[in-house]
Order: sequence, then C-alpha cells, then structure tokens
Amino acid sequence: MSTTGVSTGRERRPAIQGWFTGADGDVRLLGTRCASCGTPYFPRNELACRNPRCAGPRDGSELEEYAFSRRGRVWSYADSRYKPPAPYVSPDPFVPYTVAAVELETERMVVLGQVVPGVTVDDLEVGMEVELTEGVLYTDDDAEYTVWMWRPVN
Amino acid sequence: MSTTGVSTGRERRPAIQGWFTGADGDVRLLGTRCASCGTPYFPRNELACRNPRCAGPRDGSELEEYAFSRRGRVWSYADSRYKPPAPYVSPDPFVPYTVAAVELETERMVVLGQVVPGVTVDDLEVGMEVELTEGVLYTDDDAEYTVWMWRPVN
Amino acid sequence: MSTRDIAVLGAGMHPWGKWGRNFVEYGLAAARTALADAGLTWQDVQYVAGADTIRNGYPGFIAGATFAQALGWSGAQVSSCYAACASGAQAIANARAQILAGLCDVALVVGADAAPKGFFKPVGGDRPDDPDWLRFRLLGATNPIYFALAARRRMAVHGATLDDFAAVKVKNGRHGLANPNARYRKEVTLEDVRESAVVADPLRLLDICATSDGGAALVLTSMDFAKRHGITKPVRIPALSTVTPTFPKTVLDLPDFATDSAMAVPEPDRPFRSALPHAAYEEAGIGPEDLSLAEVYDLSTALELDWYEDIGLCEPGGAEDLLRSGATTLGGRIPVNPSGGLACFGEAIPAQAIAQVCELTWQLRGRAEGRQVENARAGIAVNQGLFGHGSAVIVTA
Amino acid sequence: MSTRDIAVLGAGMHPWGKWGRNFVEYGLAAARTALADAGLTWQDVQYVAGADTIRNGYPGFIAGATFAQALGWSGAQVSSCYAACASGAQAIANARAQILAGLCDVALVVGADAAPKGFFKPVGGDRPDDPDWLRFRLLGATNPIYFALAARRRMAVHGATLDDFAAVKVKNGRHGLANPNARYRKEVTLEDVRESAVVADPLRLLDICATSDGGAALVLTSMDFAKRHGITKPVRIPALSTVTPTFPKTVLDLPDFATDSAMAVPEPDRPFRSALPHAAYEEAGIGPEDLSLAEVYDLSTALELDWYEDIGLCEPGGAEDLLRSGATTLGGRIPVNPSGGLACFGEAIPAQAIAQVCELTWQLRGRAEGRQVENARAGIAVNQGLFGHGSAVIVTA
Ligand SMILES: [Zn+2]
Ligand SMILES: [Zn+2]
Repeated sequence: MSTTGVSTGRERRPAIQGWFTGADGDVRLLGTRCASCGTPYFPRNELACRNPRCAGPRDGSELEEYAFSRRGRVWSYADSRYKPPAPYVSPDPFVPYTVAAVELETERMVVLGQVVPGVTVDDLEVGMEVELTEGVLYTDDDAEYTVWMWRPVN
Repeated sequence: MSTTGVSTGRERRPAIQGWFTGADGDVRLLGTRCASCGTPYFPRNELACRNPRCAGPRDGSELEEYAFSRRGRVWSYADSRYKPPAPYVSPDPFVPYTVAAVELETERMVVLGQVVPGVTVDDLEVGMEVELTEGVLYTDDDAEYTVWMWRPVN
Repeated sequence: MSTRDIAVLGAGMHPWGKWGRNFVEYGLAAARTALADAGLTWQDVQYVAGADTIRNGYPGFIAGATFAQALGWSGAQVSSCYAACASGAQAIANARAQILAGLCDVALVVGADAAPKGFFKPVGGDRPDDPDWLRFRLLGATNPIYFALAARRRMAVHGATLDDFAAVKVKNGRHGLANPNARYRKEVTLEDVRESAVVADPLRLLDICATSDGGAALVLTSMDFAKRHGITKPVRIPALSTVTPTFPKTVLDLPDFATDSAMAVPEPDRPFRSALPHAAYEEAGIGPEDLSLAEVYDLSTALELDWYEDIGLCEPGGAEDLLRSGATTLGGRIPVNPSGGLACFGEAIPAQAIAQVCELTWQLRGRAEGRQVENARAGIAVNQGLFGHGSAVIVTA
Repeated sequence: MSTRDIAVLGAGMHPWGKWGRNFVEYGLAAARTALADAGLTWQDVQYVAGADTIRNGYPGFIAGATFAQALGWSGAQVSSCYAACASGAQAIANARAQILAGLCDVALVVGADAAPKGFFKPVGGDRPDDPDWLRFRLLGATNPIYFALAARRRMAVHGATLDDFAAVKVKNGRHGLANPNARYRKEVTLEDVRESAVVADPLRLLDICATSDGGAALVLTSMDFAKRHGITKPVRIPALSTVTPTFPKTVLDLPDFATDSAMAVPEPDRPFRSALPHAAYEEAGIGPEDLSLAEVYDLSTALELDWYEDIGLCEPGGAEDLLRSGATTLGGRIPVNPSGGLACFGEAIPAQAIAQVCELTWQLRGRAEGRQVENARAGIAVNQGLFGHGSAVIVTA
C-alpha cells in the first residue's frame, strides 16, 4: 500500500462517492445548498436545511447540488506523526501526513482536508492560499483510492 | 462444524473458562457465594455481594467459590428453529437446539442451559427433573468446545 | 391538578416500516409533526431529550444532539439517554423533571431507529465480558427464546393455549387496521397465526414482534405554559416510573443466564414487572380501575397476557379469561393496545415508549380515528427491556 | 439561597490509572466512597444517574442500571445518559432536575470508564454513514489532529508559544503532585515537554492528555434533605448548563469535516465554548469575577488557554499573559485545574465531568490536601466533547 501519490497504474476510484469531483486543475468539493436561504453544506446534507431560521420547506426539496470554491486560505494546520487506528488505511511503514483547515471566503466556512504528500507543516502558514486537488489516500490490490487534498498555490 | 455432541477425536475445551467443571456424572456449575449472607451467584460474581442488605464487607473478599446443585426441575423450556446470529457458532446446515430454564431447589434460583442434543421440546415438561452434564457447543479445526447442558433424569 | 402534571401539547410519528433510510430522518419528521401538532416552532423548544439507538453509529449514541443539529442548532439544552426498550420513557422522564423543576417550559422528546433485519444481536466485536454477547455465544439465547420461555411457563402455570396467544395477535391486528402509523395494516386470522412457522416453540412467527424503522416525538410543556398558550385542558402526564428491580430479582429476563437467588433474602412482594406500574399508580393517585385503555409492550402475544396481570387489570392467572371475555378488545371494558401494539408496529426501540404515549394522547383527545376508545379519560403505557429497565407512564385527559 | 440549589453531600473516586479491570469495579468503588462521604447508605438512594461508556459493551450503554445492579437492586429509579465528554455533567443535570422537581431527595451520580490504549477510535465495524468513522477513514483526523489545529490557530492569532503550552503542563503537573486520585504524580519540567515526541505538530506527547481508567461519583440531595441530615451549609450546585451550539457553528470541532457556513446567518455573538459557561453564570447570578478556582477540560495544554477566555478569566487573546502572570497557578488569583486536570488524570470520559465536581467539592470544603485553594467560595467546571456537547457546572460553598 502507498499514499505517496505516485501512480501505480491501478484504477483510480474515489474513496467516497459524491463528495468531490473533477480532474486536476478543477477539483471541487461537492455538497448541497439551500435554495431558500443560501446556506451551503459540506459534507452534503440531503435531509433538511439546518438553518433554524430558514423559511424554506425544510423537507430536503430545498437542497440542491453545490460545488464549492476551489481556493481558500489556511485557517490552521497540523500533522500526524504516528499511525492512526483503523479505519484509516495506513501504508507500511507509516508515512506522516499533514491536515489543513481551510477557510473558504465565499462560503464563509472552514473545511478540513489532507495536504498533498510532500508538503509538511514547515511549508504552511496560517493565511496562505491553497487550492483543491485530488490525491491518493490509499491503495489496495484493485485500485488507488483518491480523496480531496489541499495544496499551496504557487 | 458440528454440535451433535458426537466426539470427533479433537481436543475438548470449555467454551468458557471457570463457569462449569467436572466429568460426566458430576458436572457442576461454578459460581461464587457470599460468605456473609449466603447468596450464591451464577455466573460468578467477584466484585461484591449484590444483596443490598448484606452485612458483609462487600469488597469482593466475602465471595468464595461455589459449586451449584447438579439437579433441578424444569421451570420452562423453548427451542430455536432458526439459525441465530453470531456470536452463536452454528453448524452448517443449522441444527435446532432446545433451551431449558431450570429451578434449583437449594439455591432458589433459575438457571438457563441448552438441553443435550436429541432432546426436543416434546420430551420436556415443566416440573421434570433434569441434571447437569457437559456437551459440545461447537467445534473448529482445533477443538471441540464444550458447555454445560441439561438432560432429563431417567 | 397534581403538581406533578405536565402537558402533552404535541405528538407526532414517522410511520413504522422498513424504509431503509437513516434514523435521523425518521426522528426529524416525527419532531416536526409533533411541533406542528403543538402549534409551536423549533425555536420555542428549550430542552431536547433524545432516546438513543445503539445500532446506528455515533450519531445514535447522542440522539438528542443529532436531532438538535438536524433541526438546526438553536442553543437549546440537550440530553441523550439509553435504557433498552425503556429508552423513550427515560427521555420523557428527563424532560418531565426539567419542566417540573422549572428549568424549562417547553421540551421536545424524540426517539427513532433504523432496525436491522432478523434477530437482534449484540453490537459488533468479540466481547466475552458482556452478558449480552455471552448469552448468544454460550446458549444461543436469542430474544425469542426468552419470550418463548415466558410463554411456555404461562401455559404450564395458567393454562394459556396457543389459541389464546393467537387471539392476542388477531385482536391487535384488527386494532391497527386504521392506524396510519402502523407498519402492518392487514387482518390476521387465527389460522394465519396457527399456520405461521414455529420460531421458538411455543411461539410462532406471528406471535413475535418484528423489528422496524420508525420515529416518535412529543412536545411537553409546563401546565402554566400550556395555559398561556391557550390550552386550558391539555392531555397530561401525572406519573412516570422507571424503577429498577428489587433484590432478589427472581424472574428470568433478557439477557440473564440465571435469576438472582432467593436463598438469603425472600422474593420481593411485587415482582419487577408489576412494580413498574405500581409506582406510577401511586404517583398519580389512581388505580387500574380508573383506566380507560392501556398500551402494553407485546414483544410477544403471550407477554401481553402477562401485562394484563402486571398492570392490575385482573388477578394473576386471570389474563386468559379477560382476553376471552373481549374486555381488552376495542369496544370492551378496557381495550389494550388500541394502536395495534407492537404486533402492528414492530419494534423501533427508542421510539416505542414515546409512540405509546403518542397513542394515549390521541386517544385522550378523542382523535384516534378508526380505533377510538369511547370516553377515554386515563391510560397507561408500560414496557420492559433488558438489564432491569422498564417504564410505566400514566396519561390523563 | 437560590431555589435552584442542590446539595453535594458526598464525593468519591476510584483513582485514575491503567488498571485493566472492568469499568463497573471503578464505578462501584467511587459510589461507595461517595456514599460513605455523605454518611448515607445505598438504601437511601432514590435515583441513580449513570454516565455511559460506549467502549465497554452493553453494560456500558446502560451504566445507571449496571451500577444499580452491582450495588444491589433496590427499586431505585434509574437513568443512563451519553454526551461524549459531557456525559458526567448530563448525569448530574438529570439528577439535579429530579431533585429540584421534588421527584426525589437523594440521587447518586456515577461515571466510570476502562479506556483503550492509544488514540481513541470509532467503535468497531464498517460504518461509512457515521461522521466519527469517516473522519478517521478519509482524513486520518484523530483527536490530537483537532487539538493541534486549535493550538496552531492560537499560536498564529494570539502569539502563543510552545513554551506557553509546556508551562500549562508544568503547572498542572505540580498541582496534581499530592492528589491521591491522580494517575500521574510526578513533577514535569519545561525540558520534559520540549523533549517529548511531537504527536501532532505543534503538540507534543506531554501536551496531550492520555486515556485512563477511573471512576467518580456524587451524592446529590435536596437542600431540605441536607438540612434534615444535619448539614446546614453543604456545598451546592446552583447552576448547570448543557446548551447546544447556535447556528451557524463556526468553530471546527471533533468530528467535523467542516464548520457551518456563515453565509446566510451571521456567526452567533457568543461562540459555542463560551456560551456554555455564560448560561451557567446567568443561572447562578454570578460572574467570572466571583470565582475562586476553575476546573477546565485540558484535553491539550493549548486548550486550557482557550478556556481561560471562554470562561471569562480574561479577554480573547489574554490567556498567555494570564498564564505567564502566575494567576492560574495555585497561590495565584484564580487557580485553574488545582486537581492537576486531565494532564495528571488522563481522560476517563464518563467519569471526568463528575470528577471535576468532586474536586470543586473538596476545594470548597477546604479539604483538598496539598492543593487547597485558599478561601475557596465558588468554582466552575467546564468541558466540551464531540457533536455539540459540552457543559458548565457552578459549585459554591
Ligand atoms: Zn435554508
Ligand atoms: Zn452477601
């Protein structure tokens, strides 16, 4: 197994369906947005708008597909130096990874994501601009499983 | 796998340690008994006597080993016609089994157990005398796992 | 009016069934229906009491917060409780205490479940220290085995017949025909029950309740709030009991391997299942003779008969005669399970005790269309779950 | 005396550690110690409130009943609740409401845990619908990752340094030296913290609390009962808050993938973590200036600094100066975590919020040997857990 992001020639599959989309250069987080009050949701909310003052029907019919901004600014960041427990699928030996919390200006919210392999906490700063891409989270004999990842904008 | 009770020549191991003991003819349920108030416990209670009016120290030191009566009378009985879910280890194909709740006169309590294979609900009656024996609960490649079972006294 | 009264201003359910969706959806729908029924909004709610489900991941362990988030974080106080089949009643008890303490005026109680198919089984993993795991492993003692042991005992001691058990199913099936929230709305005949497969002798498939998806919710308020809200004669909850057993507990219950021993201390005067309603009657200052109807936990048909005696509708051993007399059928003296009971609903664990109180509320309002008990003035809802849990709730007009 | 006062007559713990025994044993020991401290017996208890553990099988899901059975079925009323780190506080809230409602006079609150080693992880099984499962699967977002994100944010916004974080550990380590219930009773130096391995940058091993076994219990009574029992000036709980967040929740918490959006509705005036003590201050009619001490949930050293601001000991951004001034050290103006906090205990989830109130009780009685806050008159205990849970409890002399 590998999380290096280096292609192994296996099929690529999203590690979760419907949470992100697009090819490199236009990867977007997918969620939903309330057509009544405008609140966007990630992960997707299909049940009912959760704004308690929303005037919409709040039966789910008000929620439409929504693709989030591609770029944001680092709100904070951290890394993991030790192998986390399952259900995280870890390569052997374990490879540390970095996580960033990123503030999206348009959506006025903070979204977590792993940072692309090779970028460490030393390369990050609060306020730094980052953009969304896709990276390999883990691999098995069948496929490479991908997830959304943040990477610094050069 | 088999629960027929027919020996397969594999090693016999109790399916659980310390709940019963003895060879055929003197199989006993093992539990504990409060040395202060005399209350017996099955399954074994090593924590503290649960009689709220017990005058004992109730720190576990009052609980001593106790072997239960070998014989009792059927309080009720039932069977299972469909394969139960795990963690029950079922043979394939499934073999129905019978369970009896047995009243122990000395201990003034009712204890559940499977009934030996071959005895069905048609062979049982409330009030019937039964005695404890050991039977095979399930087998795997390594061993036969045994458990306490009730059988009618002829 | 007792100082222990609280008002039931709203009741709502998500219909029971096998819908295959997330439990949050059922709870949310039930909550919205109950709020609409009360003429209140989510913003009016100061306290949310959730009844947990332990088979739906972390959101189920914290049902109160899960429902509060789904309704939209509002800063309300919250609690989540679990007590097996009595979970819903404990959630009502939590809300009631908050209201009676003057800590809040308006509380929302919600329970919902998305149930697995087939036998209930322990939550995943190898847990040889857990009696709920061990009873499956060492005995194959599924829930129906325990129900069957109680049924067979009743046959031996009180002369119940298989047809008595079947008659309970036939009665409840008929009661639930017009209940829009029931999962099964189909006439069942004695023949149907007799011909259904034996699951755990002496009980057949149609004697044992299924597991269902469903949700139920109540809006509970102080009597003062109800009055200010313009409801001068609300349905009320004057009493609720969640007592535990008294040592020695000499009746075998799920998931026990054995009863307590009565060697050192004699059996209590009142066995556990009858202690539950007894405490509620004492609190309400009424007795079984004051009841217009009862909702009892018919996990099995035979268990409904036990409840007749436990809630005091007849003496021990009298349940078969009471059933045969028609007294517990709609139109009889004291209809039991006019909703159709678990026989028509199947069990959605944390929702069920709340649903019982919803039914009593509708009955006492005179709005239980197609299953209305005439002149209903007072009702009781009782249940029992694993590990010394149970409840009795008294509801009055 | 407020009409919302209840009396704390007894407090007890099982020492924290890694004992490898069943959680029931810890809860039972804590309950017995609390009862003895109160001069009451188990037979006096009318209501048992258990705080659940979700990692110890079915008995953990119904902790109230499990402890009631272990103490010996007595017919007491029971409840079991779960609210992540706030579980213990919700159990106290349940008992308090019962007492204030006049439904009982004497309540026992118990929480205990036997914790797994290492990172907390989701309960077993594949659960791709459960956010607590998904955050591990898709992000590797362990608890320390969230703590580290908050710590780094604090460094960037408020200029906290790694040595500030380490100083919290040094302070709490010193506070806990003489605490007989603490797991770690060893002086820790700045060097020790600096040299400990980085777990989740910027946090080191000694910045992050361990997971422990432990138990805590309280005997709570009505003020009238306390008086009849001869205790005219008991330690009291005049206020307790378990408020939920207000939409939009704009602070990232476990196990979130994202905050709520503030597009449609502006952020609430008061973020979640400061809303918790605010509601309790309002209820008690006191403010942070009235506090003698505080027990705050130092899941990480950095988080203790956030709490200084959230409970109003200083303005946002002032925590580092407050810490450096020595005000929060024993002997200072407002000692924080005189018990040693999670730094010395490690977390035993359902017991922790109860243990905080035990410490406040002992401090307010003037019996916190070796760590006594001078003239302690009022204290606050706060915590926060997953999914919009948290609590603030005010305790007064
Ligand atoms: Zn909306
Ligand atoms: Zn004893």
